[in-house]
Amino acid sequence: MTTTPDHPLTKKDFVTSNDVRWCPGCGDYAILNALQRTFPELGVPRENFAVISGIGCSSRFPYYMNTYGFHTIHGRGPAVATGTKVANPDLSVWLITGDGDGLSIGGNHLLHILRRNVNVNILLFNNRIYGLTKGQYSPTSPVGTRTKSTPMGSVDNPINPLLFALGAESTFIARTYDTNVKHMVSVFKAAHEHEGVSFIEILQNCVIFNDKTWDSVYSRQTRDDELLFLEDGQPLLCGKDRNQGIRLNGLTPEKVAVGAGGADISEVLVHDSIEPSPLYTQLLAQMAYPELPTPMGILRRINRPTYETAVSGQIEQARARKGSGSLEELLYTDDCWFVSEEEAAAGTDPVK
Amino acid sequence: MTTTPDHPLTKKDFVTSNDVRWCPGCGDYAILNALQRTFPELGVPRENFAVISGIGCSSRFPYYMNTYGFHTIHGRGPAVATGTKVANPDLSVWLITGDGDGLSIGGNHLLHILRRNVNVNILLFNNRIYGLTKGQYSPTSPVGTRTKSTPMGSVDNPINPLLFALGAESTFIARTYDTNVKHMVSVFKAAHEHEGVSFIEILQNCVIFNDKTWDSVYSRQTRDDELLFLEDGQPLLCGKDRNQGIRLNGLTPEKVAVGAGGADISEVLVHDSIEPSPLYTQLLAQMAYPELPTPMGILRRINRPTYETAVSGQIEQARARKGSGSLEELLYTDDCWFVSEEEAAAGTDPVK
Amino acid sequence: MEKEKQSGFEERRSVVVRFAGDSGDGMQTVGERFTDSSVVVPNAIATFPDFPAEIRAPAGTIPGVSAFQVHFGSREILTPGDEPDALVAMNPAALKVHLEDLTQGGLLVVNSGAFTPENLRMAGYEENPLEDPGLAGKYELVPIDITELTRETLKESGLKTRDKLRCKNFFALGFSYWVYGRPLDPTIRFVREKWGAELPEVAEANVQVLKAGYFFGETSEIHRNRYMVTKAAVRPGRYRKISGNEALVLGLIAGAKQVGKELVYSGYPITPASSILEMASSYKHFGIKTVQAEDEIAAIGIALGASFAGAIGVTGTSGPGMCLKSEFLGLAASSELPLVVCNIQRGGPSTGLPTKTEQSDLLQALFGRHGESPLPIVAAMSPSDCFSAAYEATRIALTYTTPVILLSDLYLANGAEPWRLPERDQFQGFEVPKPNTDGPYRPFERHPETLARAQALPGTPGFEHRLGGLEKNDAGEVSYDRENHAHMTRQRAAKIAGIAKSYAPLIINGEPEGDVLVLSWGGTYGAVTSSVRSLQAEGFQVSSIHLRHLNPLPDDLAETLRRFKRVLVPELNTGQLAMLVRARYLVDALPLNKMQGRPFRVSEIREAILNLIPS
Amino acid sequence: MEKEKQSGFEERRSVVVRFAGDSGDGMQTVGERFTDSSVVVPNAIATFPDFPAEIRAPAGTIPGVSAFQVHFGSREILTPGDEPDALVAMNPAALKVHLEDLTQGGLLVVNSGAFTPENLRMAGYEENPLEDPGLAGKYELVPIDITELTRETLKESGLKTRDKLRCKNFFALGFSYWVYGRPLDPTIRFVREKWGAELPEVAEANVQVLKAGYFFGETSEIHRNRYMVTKAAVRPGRYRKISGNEALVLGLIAGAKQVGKELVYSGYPITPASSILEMASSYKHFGIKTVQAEDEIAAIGIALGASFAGAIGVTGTSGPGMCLKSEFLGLAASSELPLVVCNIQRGGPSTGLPTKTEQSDLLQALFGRHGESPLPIVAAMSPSDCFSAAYEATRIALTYTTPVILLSDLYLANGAEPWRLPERDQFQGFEVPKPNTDGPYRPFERHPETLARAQALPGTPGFEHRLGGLEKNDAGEVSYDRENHAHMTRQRAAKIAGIAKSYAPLIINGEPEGDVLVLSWGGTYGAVTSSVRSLQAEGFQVSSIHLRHLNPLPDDLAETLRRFKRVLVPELNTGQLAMLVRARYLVDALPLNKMQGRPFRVSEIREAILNLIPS
Ligand SMILES: Cc1ncc(C[n+]2csc(CCOP(=O)(O)OP(=O)(O)O)c2C)c(N)n1
Ligand SMILES: Cc1ncc(C[n+]2csc(CCOP(=O)(O)OP(=O)(O)O)c2C)c(N)n1
Ligand code: SF4
Ligand code: SF4
Ligand SMILES: [Mg+2]
Ligand SMILES: [Mg+2]
Repeated sequence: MTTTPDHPLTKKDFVTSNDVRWCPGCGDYAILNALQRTFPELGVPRENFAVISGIGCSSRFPYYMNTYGFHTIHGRGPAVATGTKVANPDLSVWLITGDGDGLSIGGNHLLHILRRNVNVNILLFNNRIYGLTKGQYSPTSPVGTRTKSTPMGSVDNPINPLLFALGAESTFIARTYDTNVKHMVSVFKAAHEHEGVSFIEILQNCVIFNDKTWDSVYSRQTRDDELLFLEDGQPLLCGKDRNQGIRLNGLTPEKVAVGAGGADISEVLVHDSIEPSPLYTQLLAQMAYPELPTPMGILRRINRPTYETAVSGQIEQARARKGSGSLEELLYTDDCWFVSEEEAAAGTDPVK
Repeated sequence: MTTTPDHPLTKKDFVTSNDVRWCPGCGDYAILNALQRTFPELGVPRENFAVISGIGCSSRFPYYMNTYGFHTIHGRGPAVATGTKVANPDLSVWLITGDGDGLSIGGNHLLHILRRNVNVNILLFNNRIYGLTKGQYSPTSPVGTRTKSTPMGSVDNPINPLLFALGAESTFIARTYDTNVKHMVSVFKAAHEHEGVSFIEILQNCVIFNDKTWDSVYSRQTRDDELLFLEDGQPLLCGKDRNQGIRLNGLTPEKVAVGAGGADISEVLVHDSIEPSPLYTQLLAQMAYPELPTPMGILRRINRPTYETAVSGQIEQARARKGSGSLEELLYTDDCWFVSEEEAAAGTDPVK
Repeated sequence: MEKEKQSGFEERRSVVVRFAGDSGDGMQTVGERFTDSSVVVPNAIATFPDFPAEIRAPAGTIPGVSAFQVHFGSREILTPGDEPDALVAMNPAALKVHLEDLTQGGLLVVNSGAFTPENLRMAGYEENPLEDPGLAGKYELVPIDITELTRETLKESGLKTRDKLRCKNFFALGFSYWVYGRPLDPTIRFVREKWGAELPEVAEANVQVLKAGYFFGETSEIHRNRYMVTKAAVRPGRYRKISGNEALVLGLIAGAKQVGKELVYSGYPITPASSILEMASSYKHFGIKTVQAEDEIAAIGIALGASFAGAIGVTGTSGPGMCLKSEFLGLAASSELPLVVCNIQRGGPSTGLPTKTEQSDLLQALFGRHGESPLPIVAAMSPSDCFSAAYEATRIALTYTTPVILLSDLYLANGAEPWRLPERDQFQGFEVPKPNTDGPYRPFERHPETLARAQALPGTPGFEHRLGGLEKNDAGEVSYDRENHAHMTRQRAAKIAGIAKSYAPLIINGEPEGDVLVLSWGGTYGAVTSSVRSLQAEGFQVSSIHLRHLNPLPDDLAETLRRFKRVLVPELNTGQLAMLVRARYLVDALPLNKMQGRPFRVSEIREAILNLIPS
Repeated sequence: MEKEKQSGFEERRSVVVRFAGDSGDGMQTVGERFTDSSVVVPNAIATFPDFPAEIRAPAGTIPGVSAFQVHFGSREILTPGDEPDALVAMNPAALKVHLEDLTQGGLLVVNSGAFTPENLRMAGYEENPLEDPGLAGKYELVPIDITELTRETLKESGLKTRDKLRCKNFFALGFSYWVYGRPLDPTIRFVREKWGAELPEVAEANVQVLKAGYFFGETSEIHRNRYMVTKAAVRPGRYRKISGNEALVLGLIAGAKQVGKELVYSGYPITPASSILEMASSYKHFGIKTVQAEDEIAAIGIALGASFAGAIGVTGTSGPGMCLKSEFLGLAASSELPLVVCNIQRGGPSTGLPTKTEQSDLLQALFGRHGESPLPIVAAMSPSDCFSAAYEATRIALTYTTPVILLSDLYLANGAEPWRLPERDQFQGFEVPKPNTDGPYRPFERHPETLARAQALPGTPGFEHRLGGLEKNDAGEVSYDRENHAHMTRQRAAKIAGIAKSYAPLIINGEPEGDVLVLSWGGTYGAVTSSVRSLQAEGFQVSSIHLRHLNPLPDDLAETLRRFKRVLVPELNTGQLAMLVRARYLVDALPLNKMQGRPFRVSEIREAILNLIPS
């Protein structure tokens, strides 16, 4: 064993000796940095974290977090995370996945961990490409994406991760992006505080196979107009001078100029992430470039009992009723019968 | 080969010799009846149907439809249906699945066939139970459902199939139920007409393991108040005297009395299934017993290119550019070189 | 079989009775009751239910037939029996399906009241078989209008006719009790306890009809022969009737409790493994956590996650599900975590014969993964033995920090027999390896004898580490080094091979050498042992060995094989163990195979052995 | 190796050159160019790229090293070679990783300009190895400051320094051309065609640097030895350089076109199979439809659906994906549909060594499914042979209406060699069985010789029918009948076993009898054949047989095995084929195994053979 830090935890305590193996310039470095900064601030002892992943560049993550980790198999992280949390609800479980790992091969497990509301924090690194296998299109790649496997462009409609999470009625849905460590840290903390499953889409850049894929929304030039930061109680405003707002036209959101000559601020929708109407989450989740700005932050948090507490709860109830069963009670039940030495002697009279 | 009907097709032409093996009273009989009535009316020759399923009571379906059929493996029907349609787009492909087959083990394939918009008609028989394996709870069973595998009640939040389909941005979403053959037939026809994937949830009764599971909404006593029939251009009304309506309060739907003393009919939402706002579909899909009536019919139909046409289209484009390649062109490319008999002789001078 | 009149009873060593009727006729209940009243005699006993295919087919049809077979005797009973000595057929369909199995001259009780034109048609009978004189000639035919007599018996009762007729099965039961001299009280007690409270009149009706059936035998002239099976020389001890899957669950729990581990069972329903998940769910107060996963992949993933967190994860399924678990088994083998994976085999390939038994997944258990990933394999040999097999699988998983495959089959899972319970102190003790506390934790450092790695559990300060499926070195770091891959491959293989050192010596049924050795595994134990014992009694040089462990094979097997002239390997597959034995020992092991979705008959194995004996 | 001065050249039968540098240094390009200019000589040639693990690691680090090996000669070349005769190392990390393989006294060209303190540190060198006199003593060391000389050469050009330095690799290439007397023109032509249009100055810069490298050799005194490999006695014909996966795709297409079937390829990316999906996608105008599925289960399901609809469905993957396909393989076997499933093997178990080669999935191919579901297995033996293997797999799938497993591996998939193209009329013809048109269609009625069932395609009037995974009878109806299950099990097995009748006779490399027979399969062909030929040349009684078909095994194998005193089975696993041979033929076949993620060296096999030869 290695000695455990007696000082308050710092980022350094979560850095492993393994040298990090992502391509220079990969967005994953910033996400790693953000999570290593988050962990020390959660008041959780280092040994009580479990970082679990599938397979992909993103899924190499656990090797670089100095705590307990499990780099499992492609797409199956949610199952392993569920088992880990069910067996030991005291652990703070973090699941790292990618757009291919989580939404292609792993879509079903993601669906079920979300609907079961297992208290796991899920980070989906969305670079809209298969990085580890050298650049095939992924289920989040826009129609027409040309890759090695789609030389004439992809033809299938991409999955919107947030709409998918809403379809699974996830209790916590958020989005952040790799070039803003501060924002990532705040979202990660909120996810940790949420009692239930937390789904976070992280816009991530793959410099090698899909460079600048998100620049249309978060580059220096575009971010002021294209990013919409969600803050409870604040109107949905964007633009350098926050003079663009989101207003409802019937059941369709529209972007309008606000203030002088434009719409009145009162017409602009005000954000509320606590138990909002699913229609409102749908509205935010579907907002997309180029028509509308891209929401960043926490779309919704819903309060619902978690799966692992319910499972443990039933065990407590059962024990309250029947007492915690011993091996003897298990085996030597009432419908047992004994055969004594005498009876054991064969060939006695027939039963009449 | 057997002779093909020369007369116009009738229901009888789609009945197989196999005697049907469902429990007496199973809702599946009525669905079979409805589909056997639908097929002859679609103007498709009998041999051009392919009925594909996974595993489950519902998935026994293909054996009873006298056309081409494939009873595949549990949860994987969507993959086989996709391959069938891609290979032969002229076939009318129908996929039969259950709440376990489609939403438990098969959730990922269902997600992907929906988002790819493969032109397949999907019938999901929702009896909220695993019938074939004798009654364990399913992903659509309400919380607290007591079954053999959940003696103290299930603890996980069920999947709402329509919300799931919306999360996958399915281009056609509808709901019908086993006790109304006429309604089923009309929905099946609309699905056939839709150029793209069609997702239909069918409320189905399992007399043996989950009897009366839907009576709360469609029994003689409840259906007038609990079923909301969707018709384009018509207001969302229910109740024996159609005096109950659905109105929006902010972004939340509410049920109100309409007319004399109640709300004015103008406040009631009017149904439109053609290219509606996703918020509207979300509104309908989330309506559920006991708070709100259960919508029946077509929630939405969206126009989007189908997967199989796009795939075939690229082949046509490629051929238009390069001509349809022959085996010779494939093998004997320009970077081939020849070694003549003379050159073949070894040991000549080194290259200088 | 010696017959000898004695107080109106003909004595029999053992009797096989099969109750057959429509799924709605309650044949399973009748079988269960008959079993319980035989158990108290006590007789040695074994039973097997024969359900219709998954879905309940229309009443009266062939696919709707359900049966239950009871084999009881005064000597050791190892199987539910081959041909029944008596058949109780409640309707034409039941007769149609099961008559072919009845022994020549066997007792044939039929409910003549059910032989209506409609029922005959559904069973596919041109005319009424009861009117065929041949039948009475071939069997001891006893036609009784049970329907009518039941109605008659209950004419006073206030029950609806439909409910009255529901009691038919108890008339048949009562009559059988008379024929075989069984006590009525256990059944009467059971009925009153079960329905007495909620439905008293139903309870009483059943009791009345039960007695009516018994007295009908006594009073009516219809049938004179009664058969008696004397008490069996069963070993003294504490007994309990148990089915295979039930025993398996208890074995897992016992194994976990032995080392104070929490048990997390995660499964996805599939015939015939579903009842494991169901029974495990009913043991919540023993601290068992169960998860019904979204599929078999998730099920094993959840179990593996639980093991990673410190519990003992277990998952169970049947063939199709095993395919889906194979990738995760590779990860479990590579990350070396404890795990028990139960495969309750059924007829394959693909969906195959979901309600029939087979042993055709052995090679899948050995080789059904990519790469070199050997795993221990344990197999159960009888319903009650599923307990010991499950306990052994758990012992190996936890002692060697490895996934283990536990093989059972539909025949064992659904079969039942009295189980002589082990006493608390009879369980083989074992220990979970502890990580070494001096120096930094090296996750793949190995125990000197067992070569097991010691698992450090999340939540333990100072042992933080990462696991995964990429090749790693002893320190647990990812390594693509050539030599290291060779080293780790050897270590993993050596660890598994070494498990054989912990086995008890092989038990040879018979002499340690001779003409023929019958080598078997799994559910064929009963049939093989019975046939071998019978041949030994007849003086043949035949012995048998039944393998508990299929991988690694026991170290003392090689030696034993050489001591016999011929080796016969009976399997319900096309020769899977036979192939392993041939490859490993270069012994010309002869396969005896059966692919009919049903167990071997003792006679089939006897015959095959005799063919090998030099005469 | 005979050496003999001649016009400044030392003559060599064959030479192995390895180019190693940082992923960014363009070593793959250099290798490809060197290959092409050797191919036109012509020389016999074989190449193998050695990529870094999946993700591109930081420049200058050990995991960042990328290499390309070329083996060319005047005699038959069957492998990319064991130890290189020459190593070109562009930076310290490359030297660190590859020096150990260089033959004693081999030529060692290093870019001394890259040996900066920073680079040395990243490569883990305490001090500069070039300063170690030992190095020059052990090898023919040629340090050149390629960085500086390149900059120098391009000082006039308008390129940015960064882009100038990008040309470094062409300096190394030019120098190598001088050493081995290769022509410059093919490379110059290539460069101008590739970049001439868009980036003329880049193109010219590369040409300049290439020449500079060549002339540097000529003018500088630094190095005098040049090596010459005379033209090879290659067979006359039409040639094309091809990699394994490329050849595999062409073979599939050729097979489909042979019978006018549409090809639907459905895959999910995975190393080293991804390029099959990618290349198939580039052949759209040949009518190939490709689908990138959501996972491997869907991929095989889509392929199977396509076969059901009348196309020939094909899917490809590597080990982890094979696990996921196993349940569907069972359905394909049970419903008897044509299908080709390619497994490009890599190091296991689990995620294992994704970028290293191995042959450890053979037993999975045979037994990796539940139930009795035998399937034909075909294996490729060289990069260009992947064409014939894929064609053969397609032939079997369509002739016998069965799924077929095609085994290749990372080493074959990425390796390349000149391929002597078959002429159009040399393809083995075959036919797809047609359903019988008189009487009702019976889906599982079988062709009298092949036992293949004839598929009726959706869209064909009068042949409507249902398929599925439940056991069925010849008429295609679901059947739980005992005898029928035995019958269908036998039929399925007999059909597969009968495929052996369609094989060409085994080719024995050497005499039909002798001291040692080396039995091999898959990617070991080159190493095995080379070692056996060399021993034969030395007069040893050694022969070898390389298996194209792993299931069913060829009928004429049994006989041949008996004609040799010893049988050696070299495999990159722990003895999988060896086990099959032992079980089937009771022959004491000895395994020779290597688990290092890399192919056998000829020397390793020679040694093992010699150990078996009685002296
Ligand atoms: C069963 C299986 N199938 C396929 C693969 C190959 N594979 C590894 S990662 C990956 C996709 C990675 O994409 P993503 O999840 O987006 O992660 P990224 O590399 O982009 O971070 C694939 C297809 C695998 N390792 N296992
Ligand atoms: C791989 C696999 N896992 C499990 C099963 C067992 N199984 C058959 S059907 C079924 C679920 C059926 O539920 P559903 O899809 O709702 O169909 P229903 O019977 O209710 O119509 C299960 C778990 C199987 N056949 N294959
Ligand atoms: S391939 Fe892309 S995602 Fe993967 S490490 Fe490199 S930059 Fe990052
Ligand atoms: S079990 Fe339920 S779903 Fe299945 S056939 Fe019977 S009634 Fe229908
Ligand atoms: Mg990605
Ligand atoms: Mg269901």
